[in-house]
Amino acid sequence: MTVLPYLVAGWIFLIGVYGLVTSRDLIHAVGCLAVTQSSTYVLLLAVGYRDGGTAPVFADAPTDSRVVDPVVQALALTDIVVGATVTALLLALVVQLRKRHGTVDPDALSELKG
Amino acid sequence: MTDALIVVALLLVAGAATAAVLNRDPVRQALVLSFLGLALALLFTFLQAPDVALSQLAVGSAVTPLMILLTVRKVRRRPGSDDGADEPAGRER
Amino acid sequence: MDTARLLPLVVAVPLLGAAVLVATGRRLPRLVSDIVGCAFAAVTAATALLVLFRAGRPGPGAYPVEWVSGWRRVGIVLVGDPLGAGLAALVSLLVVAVLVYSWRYFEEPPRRHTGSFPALILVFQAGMCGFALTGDLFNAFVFFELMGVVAYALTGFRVEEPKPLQGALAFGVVNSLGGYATLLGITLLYARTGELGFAQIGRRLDTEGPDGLVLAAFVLVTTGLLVKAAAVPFHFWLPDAHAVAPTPVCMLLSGVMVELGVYGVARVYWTVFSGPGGLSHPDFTRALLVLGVLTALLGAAMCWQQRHLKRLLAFSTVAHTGLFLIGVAVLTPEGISGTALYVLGHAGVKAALFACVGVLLDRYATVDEHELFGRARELPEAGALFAVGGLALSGLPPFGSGLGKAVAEEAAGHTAAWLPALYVLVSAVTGGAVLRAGLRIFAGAGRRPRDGEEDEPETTGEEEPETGGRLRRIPVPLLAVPAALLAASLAIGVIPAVGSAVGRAGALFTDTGGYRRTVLDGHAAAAPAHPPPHWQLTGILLGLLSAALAVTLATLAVRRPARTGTAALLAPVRRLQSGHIGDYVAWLVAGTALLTVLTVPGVR
Amino acid sequence: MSARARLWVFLVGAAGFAALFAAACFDLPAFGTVPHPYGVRAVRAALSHHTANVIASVNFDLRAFDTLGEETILFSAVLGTVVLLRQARDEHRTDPEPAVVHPRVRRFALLTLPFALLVGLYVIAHGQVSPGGGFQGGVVAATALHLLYIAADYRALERVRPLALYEIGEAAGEAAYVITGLAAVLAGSAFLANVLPFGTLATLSSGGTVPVLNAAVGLEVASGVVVLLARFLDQAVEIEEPGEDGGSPRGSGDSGGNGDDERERA
Repeated sequence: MTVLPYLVAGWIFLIGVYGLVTSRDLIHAVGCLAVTQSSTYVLLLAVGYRDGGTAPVFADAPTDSRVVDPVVQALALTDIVVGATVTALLLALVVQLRKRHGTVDPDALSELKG
Repeated sequence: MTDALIVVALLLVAGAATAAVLNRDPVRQALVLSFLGLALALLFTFLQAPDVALSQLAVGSAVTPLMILLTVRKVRRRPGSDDGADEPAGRER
Repeated sequence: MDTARLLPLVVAVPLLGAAVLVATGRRLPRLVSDIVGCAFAAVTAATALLVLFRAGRPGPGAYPVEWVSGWRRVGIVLVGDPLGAGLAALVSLLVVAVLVYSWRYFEEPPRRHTGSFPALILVFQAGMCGFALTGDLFNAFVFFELMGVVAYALTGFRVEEPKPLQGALAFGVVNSLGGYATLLGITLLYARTGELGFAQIGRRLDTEGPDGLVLAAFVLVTTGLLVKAAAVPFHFWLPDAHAVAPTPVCMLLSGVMVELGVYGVARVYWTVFSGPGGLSHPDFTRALLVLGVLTALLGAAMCWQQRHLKRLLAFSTVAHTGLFLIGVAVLTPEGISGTALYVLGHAGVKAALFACVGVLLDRYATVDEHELFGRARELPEAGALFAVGGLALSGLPPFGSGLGKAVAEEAAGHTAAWLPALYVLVSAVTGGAVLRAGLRIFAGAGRRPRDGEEDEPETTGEEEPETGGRLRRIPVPLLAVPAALLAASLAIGVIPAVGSAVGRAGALFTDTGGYRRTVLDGHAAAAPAHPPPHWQLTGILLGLLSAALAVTLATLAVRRPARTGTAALLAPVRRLQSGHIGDYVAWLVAGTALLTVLTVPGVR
Repeated sequence: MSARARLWVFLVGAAGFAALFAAACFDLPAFGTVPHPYGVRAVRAALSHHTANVIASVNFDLRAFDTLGEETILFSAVLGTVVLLRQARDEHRTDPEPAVVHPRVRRFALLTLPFALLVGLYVIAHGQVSPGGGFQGGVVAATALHLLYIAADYRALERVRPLALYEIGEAAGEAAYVITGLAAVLAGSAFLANVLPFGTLATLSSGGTVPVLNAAVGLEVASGVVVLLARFLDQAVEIEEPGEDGGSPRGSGDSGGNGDDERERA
């Protein structure tokens, strides 16, 4: 348990990259990139967790209660927005690429070589 | 107790991520990604991060898969043939 | 107003401009949206210059430090040290030049999207300025991603063509992946230190010894920055993207964005990892030197092989990035100031060369060296600019690129005696490739190159013109902008004040303790005294040598166009540039492992 | 490279990465025991500004500059997507066929729509006191609008969705964020400083500028996501490629031929 969350983050990163390397479909590749990114959320929040801490919201909790780290949560929020927008932009590129190349197979893209 | 829940959620996330990569068909991948989003949201709830869980639920399990599905629909639409959007899954092997 | 207060405005003003353009862009006529875009970019440039002049006044004195939102030590800090502020000013001035250049570009802007192009350029400007000024690691990541997102969109701007889309996609995937690696590294540093500011992380790290965690954090953070800097083996995306982006965008990508990656590596190392708890100096030098030398050699070799002019220039950017990395790797103030001068001079020259290629593209609908053979004899002005650019690229004194090269190669020579030879070789080959193309295209010199002898895959230069139709008359901005850029590059080399200001910037940049004290304690950082970089006899002679070599190479190549020997030798290297996203990603991961192997003796 | 060579390059790299990352993991403090000096300072700072949700305080007060960057990323990605998915010169639009919707589905969607919209607005408004905020609420509201697509059909959605207005809304959200920051400068403080009165902890008006920035982000995100999804829907439903009307059908496994290009250039 002491290192499991960190190792899971590393695994997600590597498996996502594996998908990118072996992908035969650009849409699938963009999905794999999204998977890769989820490793960063897991690592961020795992680092921010404190044993016995509660969510850092003091709406009805006493102001001296033990809370988990709010900073990493804010960072993870930013990260999620970045991920969604990058996915959107890359998918838009894939849509147009399909029109101009007639394929979404990375092996068949042959305009840029050498 | 919390620790056990966190471990379960972690394994769920790792499994869903692996499945999302190994499903080579984008339509099925989108569905698995949606599930991955749910699993992540669950994990974040256990990690006391309701804000992040809410975002992940909205983005990871709804908007991103939706965009992927729309892209697939556009990409697979074919002229003069009716197999367009409903083309059988799994052609990308 | 207090100088420090101006720092966030350098980011905020262009963003406001972009929002205004998007909100009104549907209704505004083309001319008005261009003027609005230029105005916001110019105000930003003026602000950045004001910060630079106030921060760059000689004598002892702190540089401006601003805690955004007013939260000392809890918020995000922006630091206007001369080097960061100088880069922000360079970015802003180049953006103004690019907006003026694209005045008549995109003759037929996308329907109902007149404001989009200047708006994206303004956001790009904000992202690059923010990255140059920030003193916070996560904030740097945010601006890294912002630069990236805008750059992908700008690269794929011409959706009617297949090549830009493929280039933009490779760019997007590889850069995002690099960004995520950086974020993992940032998280590891946060787990160790519980801080996000460069200065705070650095101080905390130094309270403990280096270990595997610090090494991993260094490798991961640097991976993303090296992807941006296009160091071998992270460089594959660059030629694909820079060769296909619209010309004005190429000017920015090659002129400043890639260099910001190098800046990021240097900034993060000096402020975070250079203390006893980070990565030792010899380890950093070894790792970056190896990558820099590989990058410079590979870039130069590939540059010489190209016939697609934009791709040729893109590979020359790779080669020069290698030289910049070497200048950073030697870890001396002279190395930093030499490289900074080199970046300044190179930005002007490279942007001017891309601008000249843009003229060719819009007049002849091709940027292929072979197809254009002799056709541009009717454009003597563009030819002259192109030739001057080629000579400046090869380091001819007294251009700024020549001065930067001279200072940087001397600094590198103190680390390894053979490095100056590498500087000369790489400048000569890249400059020679440009001159060769110029001789063929603008003078029709030598024999017409023949096609079809090789069966190697190759990117030829057929492109659609970017101005709607082929140009009959060349509009004034298309030639005035490159001329001004080359003049600016010359000015950097001949005005001694620039040299001394950059010398002071380099000294402050490498003063880790001073940086941390200025940011966290508000103490004035006294500038350590160093002789300012200036022209020396060896530098002038080596500059003349590489320019002469470049001319010789170009003349020889034009006389005997048959490419033998070297072409066959380099064929495997060329095949690596396959255009396949999976390949590029695999190389990225392998590069991370390579970087680990190069730095791993750092763990004690 | 061949697929096999690529896999080998990856595997060698992945081995190195795995070793590096594992070494780092075992040097990390055990899960749940990481020290958080910055986190502690952030909690103190948030409470001093009467913001109950510390994450909202970090996002919109302490590190509001990050959020400005984040919103700009969204802003430029939407702008980029609009530009990339624009109707190219050689494409045309077709009106989609009105779809037949099962009445029960329609009733369900129409009932859920106002509820979902309300939830979105609620989440935006309560960002400073409870989990949620401009971003989450914005996404929920934008997605809710698309229930109409399920409920009726694409044309009904288009009627309630004047895209130009949403594009302006997005830019207005971005501008509002920057202007709030600049207003603080005019008031003599730092950019994006929290210059408004802080109010009482855990009430809707608490937190000074936090709710203002929250609302700006909510406006931008909701409009931005609507525009984003609209562009994808447009492509999927309406825009016809040049070869798509009566052109020769291509095989679905079509790998590599650039017949498209030739047609488009012609």
